[in-house]
Amino acid sequence: MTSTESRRASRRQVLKGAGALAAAGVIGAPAISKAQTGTIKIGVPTILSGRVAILGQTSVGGLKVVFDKFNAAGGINGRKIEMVVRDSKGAPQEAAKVTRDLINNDKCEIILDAEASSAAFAVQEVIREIGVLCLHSNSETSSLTADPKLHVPTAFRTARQGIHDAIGGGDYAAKIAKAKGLKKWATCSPDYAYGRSNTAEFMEYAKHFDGNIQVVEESWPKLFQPDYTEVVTKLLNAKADAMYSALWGGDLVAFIDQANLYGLFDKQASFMVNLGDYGVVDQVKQFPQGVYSGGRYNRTVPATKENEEWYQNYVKTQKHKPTNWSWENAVAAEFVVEALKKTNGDTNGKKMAEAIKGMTLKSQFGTKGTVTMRAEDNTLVDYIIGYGVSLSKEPYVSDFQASAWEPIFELEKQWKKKQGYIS
Amino acid sequence: MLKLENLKKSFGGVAATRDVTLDFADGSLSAIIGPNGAGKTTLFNLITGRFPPDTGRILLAGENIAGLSQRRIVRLGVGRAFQVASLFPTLTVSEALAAAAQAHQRRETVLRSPFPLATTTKHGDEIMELLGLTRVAGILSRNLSHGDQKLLDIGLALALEPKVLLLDEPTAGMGPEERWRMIETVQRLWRARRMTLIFIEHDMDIVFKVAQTVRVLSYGSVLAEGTPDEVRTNPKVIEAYLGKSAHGAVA
Amino acid sequence: MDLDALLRCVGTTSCVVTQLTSGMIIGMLLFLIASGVTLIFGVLNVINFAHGSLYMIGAYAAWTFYQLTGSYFVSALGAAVAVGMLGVLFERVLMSKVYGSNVLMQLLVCYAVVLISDDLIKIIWGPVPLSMGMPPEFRLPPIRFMGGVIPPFYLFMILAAMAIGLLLWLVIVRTRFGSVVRAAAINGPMVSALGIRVNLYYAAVFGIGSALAGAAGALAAPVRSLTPGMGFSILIESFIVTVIGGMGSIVGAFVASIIIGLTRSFGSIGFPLFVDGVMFLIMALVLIFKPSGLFGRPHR
Amino acid sequence: MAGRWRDLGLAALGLLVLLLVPVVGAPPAIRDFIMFGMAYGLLAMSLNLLIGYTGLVSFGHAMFFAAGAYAFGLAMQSGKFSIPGAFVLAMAFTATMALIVGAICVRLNEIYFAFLTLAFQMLFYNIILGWVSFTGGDQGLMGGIPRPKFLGIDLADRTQLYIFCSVAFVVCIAILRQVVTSPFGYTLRMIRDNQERAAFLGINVTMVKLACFVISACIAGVGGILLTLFVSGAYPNFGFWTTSGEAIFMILLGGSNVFLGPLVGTVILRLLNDITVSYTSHTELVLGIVILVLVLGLRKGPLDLLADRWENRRQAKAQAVRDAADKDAQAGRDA
Repeated sequence: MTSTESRRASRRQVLKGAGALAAAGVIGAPAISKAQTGTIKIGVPTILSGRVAILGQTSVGGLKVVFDKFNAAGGINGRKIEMVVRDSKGAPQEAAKVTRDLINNDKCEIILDAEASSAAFAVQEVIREIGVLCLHSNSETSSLTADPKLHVPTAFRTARQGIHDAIGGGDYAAKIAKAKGLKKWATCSPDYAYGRSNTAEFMEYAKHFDGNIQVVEESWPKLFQPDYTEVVTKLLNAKADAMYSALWGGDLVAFIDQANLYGLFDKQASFMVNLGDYGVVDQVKQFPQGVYSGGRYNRTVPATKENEEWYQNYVKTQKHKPTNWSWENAVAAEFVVEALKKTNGDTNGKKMAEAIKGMTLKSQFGTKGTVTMRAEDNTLVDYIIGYGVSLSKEPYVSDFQASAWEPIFELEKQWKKKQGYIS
Repeated sequence: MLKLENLKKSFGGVAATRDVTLDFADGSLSAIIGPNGAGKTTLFNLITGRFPPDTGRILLAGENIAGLSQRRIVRLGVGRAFQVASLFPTLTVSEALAAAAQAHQRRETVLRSPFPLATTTKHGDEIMELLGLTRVAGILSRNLSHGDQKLLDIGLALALEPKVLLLDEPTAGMGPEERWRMIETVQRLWRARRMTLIFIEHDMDIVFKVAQTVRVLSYGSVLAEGTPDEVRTNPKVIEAYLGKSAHGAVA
Repeated sequence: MDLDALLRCVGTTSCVVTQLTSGMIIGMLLFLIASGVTLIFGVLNVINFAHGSLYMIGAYAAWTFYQLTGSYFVSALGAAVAVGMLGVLFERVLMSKVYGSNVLMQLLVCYAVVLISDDLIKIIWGPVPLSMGMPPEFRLPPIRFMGGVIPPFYLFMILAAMAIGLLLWLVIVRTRFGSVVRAAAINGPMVSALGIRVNLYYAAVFGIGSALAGAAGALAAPVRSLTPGMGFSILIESFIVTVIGGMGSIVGAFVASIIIGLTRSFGSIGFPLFVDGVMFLIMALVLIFKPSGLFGRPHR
Repeated sequence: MAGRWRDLGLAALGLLVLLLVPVVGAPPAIRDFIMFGMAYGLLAMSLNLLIGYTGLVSFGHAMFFAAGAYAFGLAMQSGKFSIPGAFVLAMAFTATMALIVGAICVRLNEIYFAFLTLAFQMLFYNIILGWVSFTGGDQGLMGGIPRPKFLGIDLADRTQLYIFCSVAFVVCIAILRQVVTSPFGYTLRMIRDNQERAAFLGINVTMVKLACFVISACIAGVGGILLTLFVSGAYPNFGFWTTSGEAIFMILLGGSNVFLGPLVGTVILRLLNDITVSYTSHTELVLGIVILVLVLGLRKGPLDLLADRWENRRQAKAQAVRDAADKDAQAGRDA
């Protein structure tokens, strides 16, 4: 008797609770946003759950550092910036929905899209329709900004772009290949759009700079594949002189750990564009020799006082080490702040876009101490990219060589022509 | 109406039906008896096409139906009720009968009109009337009493307007009084529908009182057949039953 | 498609040896996980969709124990025991509450557990992928055998998985515990009517199945990166294995694991882009032609 | 017949309410919520035709969701079709696919059916991922779905799109209602309850299951089209097994034995999702706990609980009628 009584009571409570929650969801949210007028709301759709939650965490960290400073300095015209971060779980349709909600329901005036590739394309479509300012801070897929069919006037990219990496990396790889006689190459990259295009482009430019290079083996493990043994043994059988890999994050750590067991790295030189990140390079326990890694984020690149200070400040305030995503988002946030200053706090998408288009920003992440938002295709240039030799301990990289941008611009133009993006 | 010729069926080398030949006249009411494991239910399964016989013919109105699919055989007019009532637990009695009737009328895939169709309702109502199920029309099949479940099971078979109706122990699991009521109902529907009705039964009193002819199966073959009186006095039958649990059964 | 490459590989012993062992490594870890799934299904008639999470927790537990003790063997054992106990808890507190209900309700409970454990892992260990690193005792150069290459740790991994599998099989086939479990698998209420407390056996079986997942996680920890959600990718593969081998059959899980392992290792050479497709194709074909699996008895 | 008119009336009323949403000036976020919910609602409702009404637990239903989405999206991006043309094409494609997959799957029972549908779904998913030149691989159909005007309707306008989706949604729900209340719908119930017996009543169980499979796939395909229009793209994870899983959860959270149960479940799950992402970054933890509380507290979908209560009351009445009749009969016999 009592047990049924109490169960019924608890059931009622549950139902009541659910009802209240539902009501809060529908009615409460706009009420909250009204209470907080006066702040400039910036919506951040990103990934906070699942395997790549680290992307969201370190992206938000990068944004926070900048906005906190901006707010501490009093904001603009008394208005401070408030970030509204939402988890899209990386699903494109959720990203689109979340972005629309951020704009329509939470009254966000600016979108900082910290999504990975395919979700960024979904966000792009929302921006096309609504026309607020959007900065894609994580998607490296070249076509997002390079393809004029995808162009959206108020959308920009502050992330590195695949084609830039490929040209710079190809140049670097060719130099090493010539010096060490690395002719036969193998590749090992994740089987999805980023991995495929990144690898194809890297090898294309490596061949461009050194005609002797040829690809003898390709392997395409699935994204988030737990075991790479069959890939490792396949690479072993290929007996190549060198290998290129666009694996990243935990996948890369697992691949290196597993390849180590077979002594794969003793047999070949390895070029891994995404090895340089904290969270990857400091996780690899048995460190292979002769590994060249692309520059992601490193406290010694550039080896300046500002960068070290930025790093220290980041770690102190965010309680974790910054990644490549952190600087990309920090740059995005800087652009927003600068643009707001220019428009005197007006967040209108068109006006903000006008301000950002072609803007050059003082930044420690730039090769010349500045980065520029290129006007012709709304993407970031002049940021530091390059390669170095990986180390197993701090600073994790030595002999870092930043790529020169002039040859990148030249070859990028040719590439665009070939893709039919420009005539 | 229904003729079985030299039916044989074995499962993994064990013969369940050995050379059974039987003839059921049109409109007859026959009982099949036999000790447990005599192959009575197997025989029903063969007739209804649940599995094909190894050899032999099953003639329904002169046409061989052996080896045809269960569904074809049903469509040709063989209906069946089960030892353990086989029902549709979440349908009410009237719904179940209407649904069975619509299957019989080949209207089971009609999408345009709402269920139940007027024609099938009438059909279902008649069956409920005949079997005394009208009083439970709105009850879900799973909530019926045991006896009503058995009746509904027969009702589902009747909805097919079968030429031959096979009832597998219609009185199984019932008390004495309920048994007689059940068997009266069976007799009534047999008279009303003028079909060939074959039932498996353990209660000898019932068998000898109701059936026109009785077939006795033992170890998969026909031990005896004839009128109740002939079978009752057949020494082979007595022996078969004495070997088992004759005392109560052939009293 | 590169069937020439496959033919060339099959033609050289070094390649065959290397790929065979690589297939065995993938297969044996899969077997440890799938045998837990199949055992639990066989006895409790429950599909444990949260099994991947137990594997993940096993890996994280091993990582932590390793940080604390510095001994790989202690941490592997500790992880298996810890996850086993967690499994018992999971069964008693949650799963046993939904035995009677709809299968889909069990699915929902498992889904909730997957979500919760993923987030808890993120809260406790952080979203950064962790790597345990190779324990020093296994930091040896790979063994060369008939021209092929076999890392010592993998040899240990294969043997350990096989030993655990054999032990499991012996327990099920040879002991009183095993015979009760087998009886319970066929007719739980009947066993319960004999005065045996079936519930305890159910909990034990769930615990053993979970411990297997935990052990698999611990064996994987030195070579696979630990991330929240790492149980996700392994789950589908272990279901493929379970279905191909036959739901409830441990021998079937063993054979199917090897089939999948070899498909992966040789497939990556012959048809690298369609390896996943081929695995699902095998599963589909088995289901079409022998739904109960290669070694399964038809489902009740 | 009365039931039919009542249903049509309710459908019209539902449509009216949906159409009133933009008129009364509801914020766009609510409209978005409804459109998203309608797309997933059709997925869940159509899946329940299989799970709830026919007893076929499919783990692979999202493949038809994706099939509709991709066929429609690709047709529109090709520039050769009008929206209605692409719609019809997408339906034809989804139906054909369902016919082939269904013909193989429906022969199997229970868990084997579930796993075979899962296998086909993953095959389809792998094809979408692998056929990059055609489907865009993991990037999906990017660059937006063009929406040329047709019959004066401009789906690029968010309000018109909302109206279009509402009408399509209500029509689909009406079709589903028609199916489950028709003789065919009762044949499905017979198969769910006791397929052996259904076969013994002369029903071609395999063909009926297949027909049901195709109908339900087509409705799921419409859901996929709605989602494609909403996000202006189609992505492989529309057809991933987690999407099928989500649809199953929607059914369970609402109730599988009540016609609109899955729709209620969709609203519950979407609300849960939207609320958790708005208020916490630990979405999984909160969602997981809420599901546990719901499942262990209620053991059934909320609507199923209500339906059970209602059914029990009705049964009690019916049993009272029987008991009275039996008493009379007994009295008759005694006398």
